Amino acid sequence: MRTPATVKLVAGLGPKGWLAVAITALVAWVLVPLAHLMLPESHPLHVSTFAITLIGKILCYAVVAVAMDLIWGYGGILSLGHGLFFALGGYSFGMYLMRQIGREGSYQSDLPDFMVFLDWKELPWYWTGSDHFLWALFLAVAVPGVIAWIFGYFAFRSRIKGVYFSIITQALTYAAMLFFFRNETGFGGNNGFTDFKRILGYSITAPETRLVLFGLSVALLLGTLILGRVLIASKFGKVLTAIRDAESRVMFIGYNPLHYKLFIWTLSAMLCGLAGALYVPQVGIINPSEMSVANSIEIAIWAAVGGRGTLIGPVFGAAIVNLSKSWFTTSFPEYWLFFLGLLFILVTLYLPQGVVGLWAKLTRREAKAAAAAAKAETPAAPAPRSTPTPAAELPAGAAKGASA
Amino acid sequence: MLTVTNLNQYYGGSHILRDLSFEVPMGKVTTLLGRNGVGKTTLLKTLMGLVPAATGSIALAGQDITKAASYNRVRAGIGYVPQGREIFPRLTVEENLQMGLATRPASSQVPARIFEMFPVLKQMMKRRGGDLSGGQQQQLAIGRALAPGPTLLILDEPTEGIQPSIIKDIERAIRALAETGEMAILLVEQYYDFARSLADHYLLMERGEIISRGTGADMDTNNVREMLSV
Amino acid sequence: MRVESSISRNAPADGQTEHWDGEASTGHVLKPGELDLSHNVILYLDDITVSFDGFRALNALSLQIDAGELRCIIGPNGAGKTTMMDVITGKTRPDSGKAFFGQTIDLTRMTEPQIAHAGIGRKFQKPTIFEHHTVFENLELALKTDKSVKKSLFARLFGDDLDKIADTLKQIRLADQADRPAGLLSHGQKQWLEIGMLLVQDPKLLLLDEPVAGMTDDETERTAELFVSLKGKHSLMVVEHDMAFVEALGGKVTVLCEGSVLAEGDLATVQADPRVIDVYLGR
Amino acid sequence: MRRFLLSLGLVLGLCATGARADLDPAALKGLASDDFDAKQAAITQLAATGDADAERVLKALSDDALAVAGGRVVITAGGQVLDAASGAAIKPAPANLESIGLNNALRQQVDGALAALRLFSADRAERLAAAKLLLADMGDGATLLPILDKAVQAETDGEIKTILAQLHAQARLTSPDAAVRLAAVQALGESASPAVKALLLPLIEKQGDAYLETDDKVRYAAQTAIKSIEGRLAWSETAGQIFTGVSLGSILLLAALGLAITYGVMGVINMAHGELLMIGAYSAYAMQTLFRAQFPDFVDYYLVAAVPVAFFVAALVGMAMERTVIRHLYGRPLETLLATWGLSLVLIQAARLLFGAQNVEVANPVWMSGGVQIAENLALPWNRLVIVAFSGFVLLLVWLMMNKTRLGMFVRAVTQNRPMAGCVGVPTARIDTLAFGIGSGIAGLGGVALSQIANVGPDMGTGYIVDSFMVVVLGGVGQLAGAVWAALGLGVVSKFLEGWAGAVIAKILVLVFIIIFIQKRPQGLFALKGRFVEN
Amino acid sequence: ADTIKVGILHSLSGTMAISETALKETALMTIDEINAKGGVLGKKLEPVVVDPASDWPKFAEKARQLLSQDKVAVTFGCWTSVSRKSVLPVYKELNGLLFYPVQYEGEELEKNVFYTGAAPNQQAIPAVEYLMSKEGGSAKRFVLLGTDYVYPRTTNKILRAFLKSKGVAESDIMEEYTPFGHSDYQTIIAKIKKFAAEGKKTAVISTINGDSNVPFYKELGNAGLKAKDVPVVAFSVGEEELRGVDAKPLVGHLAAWNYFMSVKNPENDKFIKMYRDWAKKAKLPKADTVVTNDPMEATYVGIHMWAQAVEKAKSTDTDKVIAAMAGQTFNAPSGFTLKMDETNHHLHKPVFIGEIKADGQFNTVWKTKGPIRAQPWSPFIPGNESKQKL
Ligand SMILES: Nc1ncnc2c1ncn2[C@@H]1O[C@H](COP(=O)(O)OP(=O)(O)OP(=O)(O)O)[C@@H](O)[C@H]1O
Ligand SMILES: Nc1ncnc2c1ncn2[C@@H]1O[C@H](COP(=O)(O)OP(=O)(O)OP(=O)(O)O)[C@@H](O)[C@H]1O
Ligand SMILES: NC(N)=O
Ligand SMILES: [Mg+2]
Ligand SMILES: [Mg+2]
Repeated sequence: MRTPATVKLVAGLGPKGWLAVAITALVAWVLVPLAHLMLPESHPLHVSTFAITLIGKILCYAVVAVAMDLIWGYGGILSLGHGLFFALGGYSFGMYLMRQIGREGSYQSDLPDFMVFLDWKELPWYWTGSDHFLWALFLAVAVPGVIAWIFGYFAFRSRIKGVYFSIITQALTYAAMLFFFRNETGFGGNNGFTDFKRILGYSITAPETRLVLFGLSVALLLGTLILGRVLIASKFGKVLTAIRDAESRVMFIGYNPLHYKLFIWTLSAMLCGLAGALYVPQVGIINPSEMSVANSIEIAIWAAVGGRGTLIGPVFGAAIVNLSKSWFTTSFPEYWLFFLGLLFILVTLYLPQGVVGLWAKLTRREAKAAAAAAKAETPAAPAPRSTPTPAAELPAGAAKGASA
Repeated sequence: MLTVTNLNQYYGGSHILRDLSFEVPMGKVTTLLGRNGVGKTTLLKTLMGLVPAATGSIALAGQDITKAASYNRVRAGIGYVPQGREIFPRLTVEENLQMGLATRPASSQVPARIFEMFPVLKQMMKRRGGDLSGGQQQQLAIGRALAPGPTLLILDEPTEGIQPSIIKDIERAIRALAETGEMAILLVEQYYDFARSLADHYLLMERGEIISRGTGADMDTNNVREMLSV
Repeated sequence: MRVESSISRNAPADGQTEHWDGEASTGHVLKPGELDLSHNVILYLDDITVSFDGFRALNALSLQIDAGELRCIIGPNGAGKTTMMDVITGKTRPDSGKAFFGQTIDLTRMTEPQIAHAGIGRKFQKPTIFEHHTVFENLELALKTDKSVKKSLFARLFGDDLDKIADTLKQIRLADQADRPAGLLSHGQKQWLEIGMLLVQDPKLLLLDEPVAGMTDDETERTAELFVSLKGKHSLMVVEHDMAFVEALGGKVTVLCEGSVLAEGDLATVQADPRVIDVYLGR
Repeated sequence: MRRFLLSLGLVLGLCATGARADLDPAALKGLASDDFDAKQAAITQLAATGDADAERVLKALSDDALAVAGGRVVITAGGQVLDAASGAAIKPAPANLESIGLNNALRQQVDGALAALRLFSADRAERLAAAKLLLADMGDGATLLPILDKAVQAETDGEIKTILAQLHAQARLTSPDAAVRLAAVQALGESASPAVKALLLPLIEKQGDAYLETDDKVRYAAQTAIKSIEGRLAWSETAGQIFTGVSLGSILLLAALGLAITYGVMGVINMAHGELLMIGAYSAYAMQTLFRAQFPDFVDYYLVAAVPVAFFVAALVGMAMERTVIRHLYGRPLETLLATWGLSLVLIQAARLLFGAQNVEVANPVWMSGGVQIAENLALPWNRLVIVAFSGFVLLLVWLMMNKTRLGMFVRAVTQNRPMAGCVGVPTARIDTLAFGIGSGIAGLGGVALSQIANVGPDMGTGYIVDSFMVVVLGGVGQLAGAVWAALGLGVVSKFLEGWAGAVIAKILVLVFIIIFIQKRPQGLFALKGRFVEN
Repeated sequence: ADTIKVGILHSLSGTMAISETALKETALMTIDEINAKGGVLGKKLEPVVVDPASDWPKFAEKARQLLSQDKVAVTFGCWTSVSRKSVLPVYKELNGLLFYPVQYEGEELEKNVFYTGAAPNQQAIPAVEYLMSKEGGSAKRFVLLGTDYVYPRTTNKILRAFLKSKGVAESDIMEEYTPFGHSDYQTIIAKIKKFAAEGKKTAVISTINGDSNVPFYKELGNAGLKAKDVPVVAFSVGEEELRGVDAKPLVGHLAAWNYFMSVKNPENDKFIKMYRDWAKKAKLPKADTVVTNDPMEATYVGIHMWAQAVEKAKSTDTDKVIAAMAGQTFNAPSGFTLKMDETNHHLHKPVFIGEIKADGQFNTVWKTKGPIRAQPWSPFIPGNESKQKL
């Protein structure tokens, strides 16, 4: 019973986990392509382009949600800036896609249309190398990573916590959005990048390209989940949750929370960047509204709806929220905000552990044998509480959702 | 004054209080002893309504309060000194004491005897409760509970962190309060000598059950000290 | 003057202290050999003053603790005992005065984790443990190891460590609770767990703020035994109001009052001191 | 050219004392023409007659009361229709009135003409208004000079005379006589008006290599005059900048004060705060609608009624939110963020269904329109002044409530340690509801203020939520004084930066500034100090 | 199928709902009108309403859904340029048909899109010409004031070039942008005041978007800047926007559009009445005060023209309808017969300039003699000369 903290990958995931990974991979990489390409449109099992792009998009969101959960659910740090990292990844890769348009834009120029139109004579320095796929991919990880690192370094060093951290990440995102809105910034103003044509020379609308992008999204999500699992099972994960629960205590036993937070924060941002890079070619547009405050809040909501402090929860959360949004906006265009709003309210009220918590509850009920242990895991609020400042309450609040 | 009958309490799956029945008589000090984790604090929280009783009943002066909200129990005359002080950290000492008078009319004053008992509170009226030292906070917590003049005073390890001279003061004060005959006192204590010297009655708890009870004088003969140390 | 220069070499200058980066300076400050106990003094407080809005919680306090010593600190509520520990652990910066760990390490210039790393462990007046981790994990986290991110990613527990944790669990009598979340322990159990966390950390100097508060007499005795057994290998500074406990510990006793030392000596002497009786023990 | 004709006409008209000319029907017809030039000519011609009939027609034109009915130009006045030429009522009132419109250019012409005519009015107020109007926009001075000569002499009132003197000086600036120009420039040097500066500027301008003003003395005098005017302007400009900052700050404060209670004190990360502002603003709208329908005479006081109504409506909504949702989330602050975000979506959509997706119209009451003229180039708008005062009032209210009442103490106690507050006898549930209600009510008051300067629409709240949190956090959570300083600071800094770098960059810089500032003071401006903060 | 599906892609929630909901209603009303007359090709039109929620990627998602799942024959939708840019690739990929009803910045011409709103030369340029005319007050200095996004930026770029061509000096042009949702115009108004005080007659050309207009005009009024001193001409302020404003401080300020609700002609009377009836029937909030505006008219015209083109092509096939659209005409509520250009997918439209009245309506002070042809590629942008058709 004495399972030491270990990074053994295989053990970390367990046989069930690996089975799930294998099945997902099989579905995504074999069955979906077959159903999309081989079956006629009229066939009931045909997977439409619409479905593939929609699911592909949601997969990218799911990666972001998991990344958010790593920092929030496990680290107790609520970032309202993940939309920024996502968008930065998207923009980095979008630059490449813009360059791939070549001379097929409206103005038949080597420069992207918006630059021609603004009388730019040459690419600004930060577009250097944007025609190289690998460089773009590198940027998609590096730009969010570096920005997150710098921001995180100063913020964590100053011990900015809780709501303060959330609010300044919000400020950061908001500032970035305004900055990207400007035409002079060199990223297409509020229209951003769109009208992509090719990726690595392949038409972006070709079914094969879409399938590859879809497959990559699945791969990224699986990779993120496995990485997350490994991290959380390691001692690092325990230190992280310990920081979430009692940071000063962690300091007194000799850990420097700065490095732990910074590591997970930067990693989380880089994962968002990758997700953004995959998202852009699939939806065909990237613009500053991805950095809006509401978007970042929504990312947090995906994690919460799914279940914080679990890895699979955010995946469900992202899927449930986005699919229901897609469905509601078609079926009840006038009322969908009510449904969505109520969904958020009800989940927080009745499913503090998210849908995964609900599921766990249900299965637990079935397996009554484990009842005692299971109940012990959800302690009643320790009675007289004395954490006065809301700031101090934040990690405690986050902790409630955690059942690592 | 307080009558507890067949009280049961659970935390999740574990049975913390098992069929407790006892009384706390008026004008007497009843001490509750027991090792760490036997459920003393849980019992007091149940009495205060901080955790709901699973089964059983609690009555104060003949009135059933099993389902009453905490603040109604306080209105009914209970004063509570919790384990861990639980003062309001960002209120001043003065405001903390006024909070003790929450059930009294707005114009009520903090009784002078509280400052006699704990002079440090008078000196630190304007300091915020959270800035006080541990022992000072404990004194504040006791003062706060005494301020409205409760008929049942519940104290959870009140001597924790308090300097010896003040413990002696507290001891004298509790004695005096009981002797007025207008207050029943339920004292949870680990400090045997203190408990012994105050107890009119004692209750000894072990894993959620009362395994021994009697008058204070019986404590030594009943080997309470030994039972506490097993 | 030579001392001065060695201070600045060993303790990073202010600017660097701000952004302590564990690995780099750990190697520097914390190599076991670096704690200079050449004068057999592990802690040296000199003329420390701390005030809060004009109120002097510590008033020109000077104190010295020898290596391997078990020192008891007593004193009235509000005398400044906890504040003194805050100063030693870097939580509160003194307005003036010096605090040295060994001969060379200037505590007033270090951050909390640096100080912890240097070998000072602390138990708070109110137990703080990781409530969502199991008892075992609490100890595991506290274990004396390399605490860098890199190591934590690939860390494994080996036989020695497991033994050490198992021993400690027995010592603190929580062996049967090892897999329960620590948040579910009773107050007394949490106290024990916190002591256990300190022990596995293996600090040079232990600061214990009212460690037996809320313990039964029996447990108090055991705690005393434990501390006495640690004496020599570690230095301990214990704050308590329980005279029986202080007596059981048997070390030198310092009485603090109004932020400075009122009396010092063995317990009997101190207890006989009328000033101590006046302000602290009562008649 | 237009001015020239107009003024010439006036002069002629004024000079033809006693000789009462009938209104020319052709000129009246011209007014009804679709052709701009014809209309203009007609106005000029009417003005030239310079008599009361002409004035009546011009006034009607300016008031949009002139119309054509079956080829005849008429004046509509309070249900009556008068013949424009004679001023006699036409009975029966003709149908199919077609209103004669003006555009800006013509309106200016008409106003100028009317003002010139009214310089000789018997009514002091009318003369003063006319003089002021001409001062603001005199047009070509040279042609106005003869009239001004006369008017200055005729005028007895000191204040009007001062203005006329300035006008007179302005008019003489274009005099061919250098000495006259010099005197005029020197007289104008005393002014603090940007308009005067604009008049002087051409005197120091170059055309090609040569100066427009040939006389050196005049030019130097102009130079000095401009300098001294600029000096005076600079002062009021700075004052204006500070006022705009304070005004923005007071709005930020009003938007944030409610949040300072619900979030700052109670710890509820209330993302629906913006919607409470929205509810307050819609309450103002509802009161306006009610007053318009029921008490049209008191319509200007709808705002006074809106203040308590908004407070109570927002408080009720807040209390309902607390009872149904937030109550279950104490101690889980980040969950409140999610649930209240959901609430905000519901509230926005509800407003959209109830009032429509479009903004609704909320008018400033008359007493809040316009402004006080502090200096020539500094007018402080009444609505902003009122809002600054109002924010002070609300602030005082909140402060008293939190610090001087037992309720405030209970609220603070409950939020610091809810179970223990129950254990000293505080009905915590009721206090929570009440406190949240008060916080929401305060937000409602903020909404009333916002309705006076910004949009009232379903999403209006979303625009304030970020700023509100910035204010509360920057000030230090739970610190009222901090919120005040943060709001004012942000206001002034924003406005200062905006003047210097433009609104977009200013906004970015302010956000960056906040980020950096919080690094330095992680707990905000007014950080809570003390040992309990860490634990 | 026995119906023809028609997509309606307007935001009903989020920031753009304020403008776009009315277009959805107009589209539904027009479809109702056409159905009442027997539909198109003998089939009823079936509207498919979706809500892209002011979320640009969602526009693309919904567009794809409309085209590939619902198989709509045509879509009427979008308001912001970015939403149009977002759906464009989808329409191109799936060869769909989109009618875009809002005035925009031009610099675009797509086979799959018909633009029924104004190009810059059908709105901005005439407005500035008017301001410079004697009648418009002979403005000599210009403040180009906008919200910081592509439509204002582009429009102002074109206007700058235009003003330059008219001999206006750089120093007589001031350009200012505010972020979206900006609500504090004190500083900018002070700047305008200062700028206006420094010389000749000044006019403000406002491309301020949506919500920011109210605070802008309120501030303008309170700062004492009157329309006759410094007129403001706006390109994004119409009847619908004015409904949410106390119009008193705005009186005399200008707007340029291709349609005003106040124009008097039988087509317009019919249009207004139809919409009022529709509002009552659909129980729209405050149905008794609904107004019509330019994008609504453009929507109305677009749907009718599409229906005519389908009848002409005898098919809803995209390519056939595109071919049939060329040269379609329609008697529009603006009082003119509008024609779809043979080559550039834009309407020939008349231009009206109106002064705002206290009741929120416009008093037309100037209008073109007839419809003018759109120049989606502005000649004032270098390199555009050759590109005036698809
Ligand atoms: N919130 C909780 N959830 C689950 N179990 C709890 C909780 N609080 C306490 N317990 C458990 O209940 C038991 C009784 O705890 P309680 O605090 O009542 O003990 P106690 O007798 O007061 O001990 P001490 O003397 O140490 O204060 C302990 O075993 C503890 O682990
Ligand atoms: N942040 C602060 N602000 C104001 N006063 C403070 C602050 N911190 C400590 N004090 C005061 O300093 C004095 C010393 O407190 P300290 O906690 O060190 O006492 P102590 O000796 O540990 O007492 P105890 O035995 O009761 O734990 C007390 O009077 C306390 O009220
Ligand atoms: N196209 C516009 N007006 O955004
Ligand atoms: Mg206890
Ligand atoms: Mg202490």
